[in-house]
Amino acid sequence: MKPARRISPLIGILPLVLILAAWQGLAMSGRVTENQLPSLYVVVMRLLEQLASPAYLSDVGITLFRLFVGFFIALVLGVGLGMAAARSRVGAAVVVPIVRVLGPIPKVALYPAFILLLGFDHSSKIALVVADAAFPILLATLHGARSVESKLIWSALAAGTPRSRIVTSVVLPAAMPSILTGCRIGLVISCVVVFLAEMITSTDGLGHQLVIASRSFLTVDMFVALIAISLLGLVLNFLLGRARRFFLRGFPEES
Amino acid sequence: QQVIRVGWLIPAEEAKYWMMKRPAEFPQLGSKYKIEWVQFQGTSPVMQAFAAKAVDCGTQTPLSVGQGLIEAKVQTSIIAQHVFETPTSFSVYWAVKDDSPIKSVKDLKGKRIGVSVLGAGVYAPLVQMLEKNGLDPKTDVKMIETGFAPSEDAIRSGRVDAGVLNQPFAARAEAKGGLRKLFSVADQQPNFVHILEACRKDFVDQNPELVKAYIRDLTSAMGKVLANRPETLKVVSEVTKAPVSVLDTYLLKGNDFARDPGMAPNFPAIQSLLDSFTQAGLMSQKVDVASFRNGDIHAPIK
Amino acid sequence: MIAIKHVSQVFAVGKGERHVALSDISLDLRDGEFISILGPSGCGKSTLLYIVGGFVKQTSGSVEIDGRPVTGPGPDRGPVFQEFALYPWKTVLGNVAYGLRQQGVARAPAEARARELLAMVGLSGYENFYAKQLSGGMKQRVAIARTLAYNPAVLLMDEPFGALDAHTRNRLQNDLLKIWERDRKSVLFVTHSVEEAVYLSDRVVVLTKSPGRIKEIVDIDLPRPRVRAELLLNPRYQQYVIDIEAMIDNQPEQEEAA
Amino acid sequence: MIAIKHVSQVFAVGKGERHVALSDISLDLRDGEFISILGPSGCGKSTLLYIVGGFVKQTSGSVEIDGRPVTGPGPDRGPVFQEFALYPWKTVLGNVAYGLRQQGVARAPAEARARELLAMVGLSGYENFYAKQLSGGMKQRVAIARTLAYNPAVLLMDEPFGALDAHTRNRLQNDLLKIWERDRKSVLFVTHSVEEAVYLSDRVVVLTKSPGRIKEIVDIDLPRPRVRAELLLNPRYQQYVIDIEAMIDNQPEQEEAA
Amino acid sequence: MNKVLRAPGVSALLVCLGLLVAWELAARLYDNPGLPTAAQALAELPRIFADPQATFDILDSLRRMLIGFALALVVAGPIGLLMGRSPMVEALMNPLLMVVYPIPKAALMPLIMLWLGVGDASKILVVFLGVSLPLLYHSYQGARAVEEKMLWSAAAMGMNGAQRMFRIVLPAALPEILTGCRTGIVMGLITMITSEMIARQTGAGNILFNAMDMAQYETVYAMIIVIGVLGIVLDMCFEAVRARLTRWADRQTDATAGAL
Ligand SMILES: Nc1ncnc2c1ncn2[C@@H]1O[C@H](COP(=O)(O)OP(=O)(O)OP(=O)(O)O)[C@@H](O)[C@H]1O
Ligand SMILES: Nc1ncnc2c1ncn2[C@@H]1O[C@H](COP(=O)(O)OP(=O)(O)OP(=O)(O)O)[C@@H](O)[C@H]1O
Ligand SMILES: [Mg+2]
Ligand SMILES: [Mg+2]
Repeated sequence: MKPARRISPLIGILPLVLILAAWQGLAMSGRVTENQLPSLYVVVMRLLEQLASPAYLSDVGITLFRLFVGFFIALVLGVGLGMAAARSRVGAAVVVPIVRVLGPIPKVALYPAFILLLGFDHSSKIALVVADAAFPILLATLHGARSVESKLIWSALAAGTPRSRIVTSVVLPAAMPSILTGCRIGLVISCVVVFLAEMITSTDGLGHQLVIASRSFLTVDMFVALIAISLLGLVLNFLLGRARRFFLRGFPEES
Repeated sequence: QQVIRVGWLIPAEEAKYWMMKRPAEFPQLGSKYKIEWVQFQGTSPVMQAFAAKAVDCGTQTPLSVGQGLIEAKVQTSIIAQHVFETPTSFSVYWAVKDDSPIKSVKDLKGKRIGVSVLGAGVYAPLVQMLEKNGLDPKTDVKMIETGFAPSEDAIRSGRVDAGVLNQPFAARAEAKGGLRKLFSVADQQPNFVHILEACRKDFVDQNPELVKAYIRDLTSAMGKVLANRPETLKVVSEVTKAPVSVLDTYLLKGNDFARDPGMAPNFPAIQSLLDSFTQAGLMSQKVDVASFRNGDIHAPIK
Repeated sequence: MIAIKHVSQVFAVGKGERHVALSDISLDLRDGEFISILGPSGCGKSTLLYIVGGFVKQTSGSVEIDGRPVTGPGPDRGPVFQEFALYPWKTVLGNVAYGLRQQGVARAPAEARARELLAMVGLSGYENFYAKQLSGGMKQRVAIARTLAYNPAVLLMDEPFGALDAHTRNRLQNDLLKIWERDRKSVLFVTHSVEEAVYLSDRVVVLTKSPGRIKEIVDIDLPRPRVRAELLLNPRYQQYVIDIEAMIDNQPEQEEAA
Repeated sequence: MIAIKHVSQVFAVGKGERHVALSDISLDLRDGEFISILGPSGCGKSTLLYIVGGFVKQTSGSVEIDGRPVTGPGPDRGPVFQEFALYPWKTVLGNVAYGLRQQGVARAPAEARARELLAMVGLSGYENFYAKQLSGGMKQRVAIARTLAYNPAVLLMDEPFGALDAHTRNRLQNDLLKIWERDRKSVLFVTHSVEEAVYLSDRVVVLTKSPGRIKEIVDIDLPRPRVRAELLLNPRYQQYVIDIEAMIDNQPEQEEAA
Repeated sequence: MNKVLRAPGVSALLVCLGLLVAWELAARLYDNPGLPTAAQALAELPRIFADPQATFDILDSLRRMLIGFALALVVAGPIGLLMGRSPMVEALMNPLLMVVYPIPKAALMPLIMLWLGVGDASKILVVFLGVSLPLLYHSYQGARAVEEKMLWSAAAMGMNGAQRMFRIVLPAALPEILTGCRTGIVMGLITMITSEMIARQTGAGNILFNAMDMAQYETVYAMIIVIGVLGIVLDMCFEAVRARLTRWADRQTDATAGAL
């Protein structure tokens, strides 16, 4: 009944291999030109070549920097505001309507304003990442914090935990499963958005490499950039899985 | 009834805007053939759409047809020319603030220069202008992508030391004052061709009559653009949603790009541009303009 | 002293319907007193405990501690919930040490005390288990240890020995009595076992079927310290058990929800 | 017949550590037999029930029903869990009618039967309550009604009356016996009350402290149908209770977790 | 006073007003054509809607978004639930999703155009990808957290795996799934706009991006207001549905817990 949770995570490689095979098959099938879908081999060789070049690596570094700074700020904001909204009336009265109003606004459309206010550099791109990634984290936190079993909070209050510390000491850990789900979504959104921002006004970063390649129809370089971001996604997924297992080790769903 | 899928852009394709908004003026359009309009953001997506055979004709620039041929192996035929520069017309230029210490191109050393898009067409004359003045475009200056629209503000707020101005933003900036022209594209590359109309070569080969009909209407549309400025202002305003009062400051005036009533592609000028792109490193090899010329299937066709 | 004055609790159920859980309860819990609450399932015992704990606000009436109205929970009143409510992200040891840590005790002494209490409830060796790895009775014992650990002046215990086997239950009853006698705590103790109530309490409060009202308050006049073996042979004890069982049985068979 | 053969259960706790919950349990539950399982808290009673139910796979040994090994749960074995596990999105009525609806019974008859069972467990009038609006004992009664509703041949009951007051408990014990006698079900019944075990069962199985082993199996040779009032005066009954209590008490005081 | 504040929409309205005032002040202080004042942007609204094409464009965008959303609900929801309950599916899908999702769809446009053209299909796909992200992960988390014994008791009633998925996992995970939907609405609006960035025939993006190209910032911000209002309205509709569907859930927003 309870399926053995001992399934090697390695089988996750299978669909990836299938996709790569489909790619290669398609590239060789003649249905697409080499330019629309270059062969896997060419892309991989080019990727290795690029990864050896310090200039390319510095672009990767810049993108990573923006990604992490943006995500981290979004995390702090999202969890902080989410907790405030879930745990205090004033917080709810202020945060919930603001979130309802600001949340659905497409932030990309605000990017020109960010540029005007913050310039072309890191800060406007980071701001866009924050604006997009904070929202899912906030909603997940709100949901998680609101569904904390009230007796957990009661126990803590009765143990003399000051109200000010209830949030960090009970609500936060109890809402952790939901928060981590929000983080996963926020992280993916951060990846997409940092790229998007770098593509819109591009001076550096992986997104810039992508745009340059795409504008001059260097499909191989385009795919190199796309694969780089995919690999980034894989690495982040692995780290997140680790974090999850650590934070949720006591929760029944993580057995 | 045959259909052409046409990619279009804003802001400077008045002939196409006429065809979109005043189709009744073009008897063949709608009776002999139909147009499916698809708007794009930039000419390289149009080229990618060519590659994917998602559109048949559309807006191009000399640079993107060249790159498309070399890198994407997409063969295109240039059928018409929308706007370009002449010695008397507007020319895209780089401006600095009035009180800027930058007096000449040489003073740009170590400065931040705004460009619309890195590697765009007007990037080539900039690079060549810098090189001519002994500056290495890679190391001596820092190029920043600003796009055309936010460029004026980037200059005024000091985020770039010199920025690029195009219409209609140049007219607006000039009206406001405070900026000074440093050099223009024409100073380096006279007779710059900005916007072309091109079709996939295979499409032209298969549907020569259809394309000819399209060219015929384009040509007649350009006639109307030039003949009836008040109506053109209205048409452009309907498409771009820019108020007529704003358009009135430059559109089809002395400070606008040049337009040819016959929309004839200036193949020699395009060739010279292609050469300069190759020289500036924007294109990886030399390209002969003849590869974009499909017999006599190009404007003007009356 | 805790004074419960005319407390009633009404819940809204669905649209506009109301369900009376407690009706006009008045009761004093004197300092150092051990009161048990008995009553049929669903009569409002847990609700009463929540109100005294300050977790739930009563619909009407008031609860005062030494003359001051209860406005919320505090470390003077330690609850043991019917549902245990252990922290899933903490180990058994972490759960038990939690209260002390919150009150500023350093880790080492807090954990030492937690180990002591775990030994008392028979869970030495399970310090590093998580709640999901415990049996029902083990969770309950951890919950008891967690509350006892920070030594509240008043204990609010909701069927704390309900999931335990007779043997463990007896041992914990005795341990609770020892702690109570030593520290002179006040205890409000919900149970379904009449023997347990009589064995432990100074007074036994019997509630009626839902909506809960006080049906009777019985003073248990038995000598202290009480020794189970002696008590079982004491006819007064047996009489109390029989009397109280009769009170509970003597209720209308089936009542509809309000 | 259900044959439990040399069943052991080992849990992995933390990195590499192992915790033995059940060790070499062999037991036959004959058709129509009522077996109670007694044992100290944490000895593996729930785990044994989960294994028989097919919810958890034993580490070694086997469970067979009429000669076929158990591979998973089925509607022939109806569990009542210690934690109730009501469906929070369904009302009380919806919870109880669910099993029948699931087996293709139309809404009206399913709900009629559900109402019958709710009346039996004393919850008429609470049909439209959600689980969060019920007291602990009420939830437990809904859980019992839910399982009885679809009439499984074997009942696996984990302290089903643990959260009930004595009065309700007695009533439900009698109702259970009536159902059992009428439908000749087999019952595997976990309890902490020796009296309850003796009152209800054909055989009582006493497990040792963790890791749970079978300490003793006692045949309860008392006449059926059993009437509580008579039984209480029956010296054989009292002797059984005393004997079994002694067996349980006679266990080492404190044992470490493996 | 408190009652008035609690009426649906009132607090949101107040916040809107507050934001508009803050924007107005900021724009005046900053005084830059790239950042028009709130009043200027609002004044642009009637001008936009004077053209019936604008309403048509916006409705067309909305239509694509709703289709994308519905598809995501039908596809990503079940996959997420399966991932939450089956370690096999989980192990299979997890790396795949983490590879696919971070890829910016704008960059994939050439390939998408190749298969789906420049019409509705490719835009719906982009919206679908955006919306399915939160739906999938929230369903995943919700399914994972279903109390095991509820599934056990369902299995004992004779439900097979598929039935348990539908009748137990789905309702139990519903509150979490609905949180995903709420994020999904936001993602839907964002991707609805970005999907129209590169190639478009009709849509709200027409107005927005054209205005941006022409530096008509009043129009740009007026469109942002329009889309924001759309979002708020959708969110409110959704909230009403949510409240109906999860009446049973243990919410702490009632009076007793609110005091804490
Ligand atoms: N998932 C698990 N991981 C590790 N150990 C477990 C797990 N589940 C149960 N155990 C252990 O197995 C033993 C038996 O547990 P079980 O729940 O069967 O006890 P029980 O006899 O039902 O006790 P109680 O009467 O208290 O309910 C306990 O020592 C418990 O710690
Ligand atoms: N949130 C709620 N909404 C509606 N009714 C509720 C709520 N909580 C409790 N009740 C009702 O209040 C009554 C008393 O519940 P309570 O939990 O206090 O009973 P109890 O005496 O502790 O019962 P048990 O012995 O079964 O635990 C019950 O009838 C229950 O249905
Ligand atoms: Mg209770
Ligand atoms: Mg158990």
